[in-house]
Amino acid sequence: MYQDVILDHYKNPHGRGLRDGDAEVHHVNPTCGDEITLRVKYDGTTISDVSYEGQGCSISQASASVLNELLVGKELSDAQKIQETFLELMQSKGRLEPDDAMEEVLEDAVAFAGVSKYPARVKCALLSWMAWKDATAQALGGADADAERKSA
Amino acid sequence: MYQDVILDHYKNPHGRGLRDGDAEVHHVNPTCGDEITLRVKYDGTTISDVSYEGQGCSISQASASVLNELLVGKELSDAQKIQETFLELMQSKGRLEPDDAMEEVLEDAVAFAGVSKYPARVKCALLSWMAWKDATAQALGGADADAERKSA
Amino acid sequence: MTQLPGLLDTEAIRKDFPILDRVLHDGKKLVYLDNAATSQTPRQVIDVLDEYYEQHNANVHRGVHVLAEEATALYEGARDKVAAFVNAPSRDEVIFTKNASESLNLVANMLGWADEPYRVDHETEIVITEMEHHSNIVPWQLLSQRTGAKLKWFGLTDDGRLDLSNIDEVITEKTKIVSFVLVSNILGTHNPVEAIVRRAQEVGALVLIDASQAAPHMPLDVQALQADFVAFTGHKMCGPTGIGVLWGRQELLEDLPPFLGGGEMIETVSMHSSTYAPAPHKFEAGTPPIAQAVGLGAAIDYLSSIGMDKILAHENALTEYAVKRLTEVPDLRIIGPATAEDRGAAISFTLGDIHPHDVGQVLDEQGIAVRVGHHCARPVCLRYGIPATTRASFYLYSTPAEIDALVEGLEHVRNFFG
Amino acid sequence: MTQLPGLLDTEAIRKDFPILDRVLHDGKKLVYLDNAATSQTPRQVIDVLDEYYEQHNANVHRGVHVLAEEATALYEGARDKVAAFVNAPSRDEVIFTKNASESLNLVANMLGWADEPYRVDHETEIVITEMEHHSNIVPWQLLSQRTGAKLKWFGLTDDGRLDLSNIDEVITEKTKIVSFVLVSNILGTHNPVEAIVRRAQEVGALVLIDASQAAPHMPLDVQALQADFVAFTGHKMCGPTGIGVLWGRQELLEDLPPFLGGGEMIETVSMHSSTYAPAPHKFEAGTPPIAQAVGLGAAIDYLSSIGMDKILAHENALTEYAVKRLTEVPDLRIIGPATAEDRGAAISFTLGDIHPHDVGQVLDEQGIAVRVGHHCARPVCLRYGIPATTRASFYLYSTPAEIDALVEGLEHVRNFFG
Ligand SMILES: Cc1ncc(COP(=O)(O)O)c(C=O)c1O
Ligand SMILES: Cc1ncc(COP(=O)(O)O)c(C=O)c1O
Repeated sequence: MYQDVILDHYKNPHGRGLRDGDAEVHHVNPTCGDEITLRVKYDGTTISDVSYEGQGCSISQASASVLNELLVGKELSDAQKIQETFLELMQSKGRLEPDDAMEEVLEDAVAFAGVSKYPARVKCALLSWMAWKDATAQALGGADADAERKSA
Repeated sequence: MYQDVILDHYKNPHGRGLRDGDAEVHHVNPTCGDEITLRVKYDGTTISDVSYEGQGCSISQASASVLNELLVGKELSDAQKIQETFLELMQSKGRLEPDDAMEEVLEDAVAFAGVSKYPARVKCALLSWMAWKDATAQALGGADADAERKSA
Repeated sequence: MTQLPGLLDTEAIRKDFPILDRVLHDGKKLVYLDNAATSQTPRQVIDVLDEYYEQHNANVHRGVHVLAEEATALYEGARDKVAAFVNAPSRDEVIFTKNASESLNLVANMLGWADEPYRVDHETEIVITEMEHHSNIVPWQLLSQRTGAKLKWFGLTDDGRLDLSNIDEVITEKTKIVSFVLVSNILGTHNPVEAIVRRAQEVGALVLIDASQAAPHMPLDVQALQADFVAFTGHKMCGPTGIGVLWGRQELLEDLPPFLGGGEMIETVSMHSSTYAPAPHKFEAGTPPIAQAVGLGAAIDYLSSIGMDKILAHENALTEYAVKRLTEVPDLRIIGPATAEDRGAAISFTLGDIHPHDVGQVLDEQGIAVRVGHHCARPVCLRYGIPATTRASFYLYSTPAEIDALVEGLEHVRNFFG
Repeated sequence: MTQLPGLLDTEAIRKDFPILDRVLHDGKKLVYLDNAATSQTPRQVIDVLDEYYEQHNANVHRGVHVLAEEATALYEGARDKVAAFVNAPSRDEVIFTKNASESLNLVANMLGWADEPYRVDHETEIVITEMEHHSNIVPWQLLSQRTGAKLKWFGLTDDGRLDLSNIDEVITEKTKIVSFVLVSNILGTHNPVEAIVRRAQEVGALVLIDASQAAPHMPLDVQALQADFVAFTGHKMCGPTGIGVLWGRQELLEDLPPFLGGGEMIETVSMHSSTYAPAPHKFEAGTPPIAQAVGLGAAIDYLSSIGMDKILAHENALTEYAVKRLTEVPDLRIIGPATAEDRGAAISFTLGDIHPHDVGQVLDEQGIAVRVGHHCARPVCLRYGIPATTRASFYLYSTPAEIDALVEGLEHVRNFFG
């Protein structure tokens, strides 16, 4: 599961550190204690920054780095598509062989395909992505599908 | 386990019915619902009567009948010896082959030897004997070994 | 051999159950008619248990090693099987307990510690029935004593059915919970769910159904039942001992407080306070009965491969035959519905004045295993003025020949004590 | 091969454990070092489980047929074995539960519903320690929330031991119960029982000892401990999952109220009220984990045939060797006592900045099973300012060669993430 891409992101994380944002969330993975604090900044519906800080294993750290690399600069709708594709891959229990179309969407993130075989680690890989989804819902209010969560 | 002696006592119980007594107890076997109400009457330390009424299986009914036959007219100390011997036999898990000495003490009650192999039925056989012990303790007060129970 | 329509191929099925080959008392073949107490275990379940301990044993959740992942997949896979078996809308609604009794106590305790609108307290009422198993009586007596809530119940008719004539007085606006048995373990009665659920919903009371004697014997659909909670137990449905199930509606499981505290059921713990994992884990403190859940999953696979509808048809046919044959025995009085209609495959009876203990013992000498006593439903015995009953109960491997053996055995009992 | 004084004949012992032959990840032999989470199951226990289901399966108590009598004798025989194993004064002091967590919750609930002088209420205090397993924290937090009792605890010293310096302020006249772990599952610390028991007795507080990590590994004598309750769990001592034990002093079990209500735990039931059976049955509602108790009895036979003192000596030798070897690994920091003195065979550590999840995963790829995380003792991680640890834990079948494999594996981890 430890693809070079993952190790690279782990050792040299992209965009790490907390910067100015429209919303901040703190997510915890209770089964292993991984934590992330994540902020999103939007320019209209364009993601102008995703900044984060946290502690955790290589998978959760690398995943946050890949997220930053992939999403910053994207339109919300494109980012959502990436997030959903990543979620699909991670929930595939190792049964999904990423095709070209998926690789095009996920870029470096396809390296996590192998992680999906390890149920205990899937949550690590998803931690920052769930935090991003949540923060986006907060930043953009009712605009996001996850509006319920915000109102809770 | 159903020796003829037991069936005889079951069909023709000795001394059944409640008569005048010095103390009365009511005992229940919670695992099967057998019940007995038993009274003892003493003339000094001689047992002048053991009367009883109850519902239950052949084993518990026959055992009460045998008890009546064996104990009425006996001195307390002899009765206690019989009771203890019967208890020993019933707790033997079928491993005790009654010898002549035991037969002399227990008379008809040796017929219950086979019951001791059936843990679920041992309590049935002992129900009236435990009731008698309890009633005796109440009737004679501190005189009996089971004094603690009385004071409880 | 008696042939009845709807019977399963018991010759094949019986080969799956090693214990049915047992020979007792110098040559008497076991006739096992104590299935309402516990069912026997097929080779398929025993094998899965062996394989678990020989190949995959590990503590579940949180492990990153192969065994832990395998054990977790097996344990959670069993949850999927149970969810499918009872048609649960979500696998997260399936809580593993140690037996049905724990499941029932779990609900009683949830409600005792709940916030409004679920909280049971001195201003509220609890409703059960007179035909409940002790495990669905005592938890409510305890809750009633400890909260001051009033405990009410439906009585029984002379023919062993629930007396619902006063349903509007029994279930009122004060009722917080109605808990009742789907199929009685002593009377065999199959109770009318709809009427009770409708009235409970009218007054906003929750409904808990004790399906301990139903889940093993018929298709069970928690959505069709429209209950809020359903409890059952593994050892009566070809599973191992030590495993029970509580199904509960998701939003209730989210709202209600935990019962046992400990590992597995937490989200995060500090010395000062803790937060809890989402259901079902919130209600599964400590290392769960892992192998037993996996074994229950195997039992469900086994039962499903035969088909719950076919098992029901088999038992219906046997019950009809048994009622007919038993009615022919002189002095025999069935305690419970006297026909095979709306009843399960457990038949209680008395035999003249012969005490059930004696009936059971003499049957045992012939290799026939029945249960005698109050069957953990003493109020039913009180209701019908009897000290105890003898109960014969059937399952998918039972045969008409075994019913014939029972009837013959009873003749022998009558002669013996006659 | 490394030879240490006091080692068991592991070559022979390992043959009893089928799972130890497993080969993982294309050719890596299983090195199972996750024994503090759960132990493996010897053939002798699996065989007894099989035999139970194939020959004797029935519901216990009250049955008059052969199978019911056999099952009852086996189940109650297991109680005798447990009583002898912990030197209980009476077999009636041994309560079967589903796991240690239930045992601990059982005591908390008994005390919450007890009459004076045992009752825990808002004027009283509960004492635990900062190194408890969540299963000995959360039940007391719940009890404290629900009764208003104050929850207090002993802190930890830097070297992973209980800080008892303020014992007279922690345990006071208000203390009703002191509950603490005999051997910590995360730190490995073996705690000083006597000092705590003496102070508890001084103020009239009850003492509950969590022996989950002690019972499997050393001779246990509840009389010598002088505790009031002792809890442990079957799956960590070569037994099946789904079975736990609570030992309690007889007069306490007589005085304290029941917890779960239902079948088996009653004396007599009417709709209006019930009375309870004497202990231990009072605390065993419903069909118990019969096969699992019988399996635990077989595990006790197995352990006793080897000898608990010999198992302790074996583990002491291994622990000493492991501490020495691990200390040689660069950047490795033991969390807990840094020597083999007064400690059990569970060793937690961190490895530089490498997250334990990654340590565990890379070890797994080499076939080495360790546990990573907070080990259900998150307050310990908070105390030492670490997110989690990696934990290696040994048992009677563990070998010095497996410790060597672990050390080598850790070198590989360092290189991989270096
Ligand atoms: C010290 C300690 N206490 C309690 C427990 C809980 O045991 P169980 O999970 O079997 O309930 C464990 C094991 O997980 C433990 O290590
Ligand atoms: C109707 C009913 N409810 C509850 C129970 C309790 O099940 P368990 O003993 O497995 O907890 C039983 C079985 O004994 C039962 O027949």
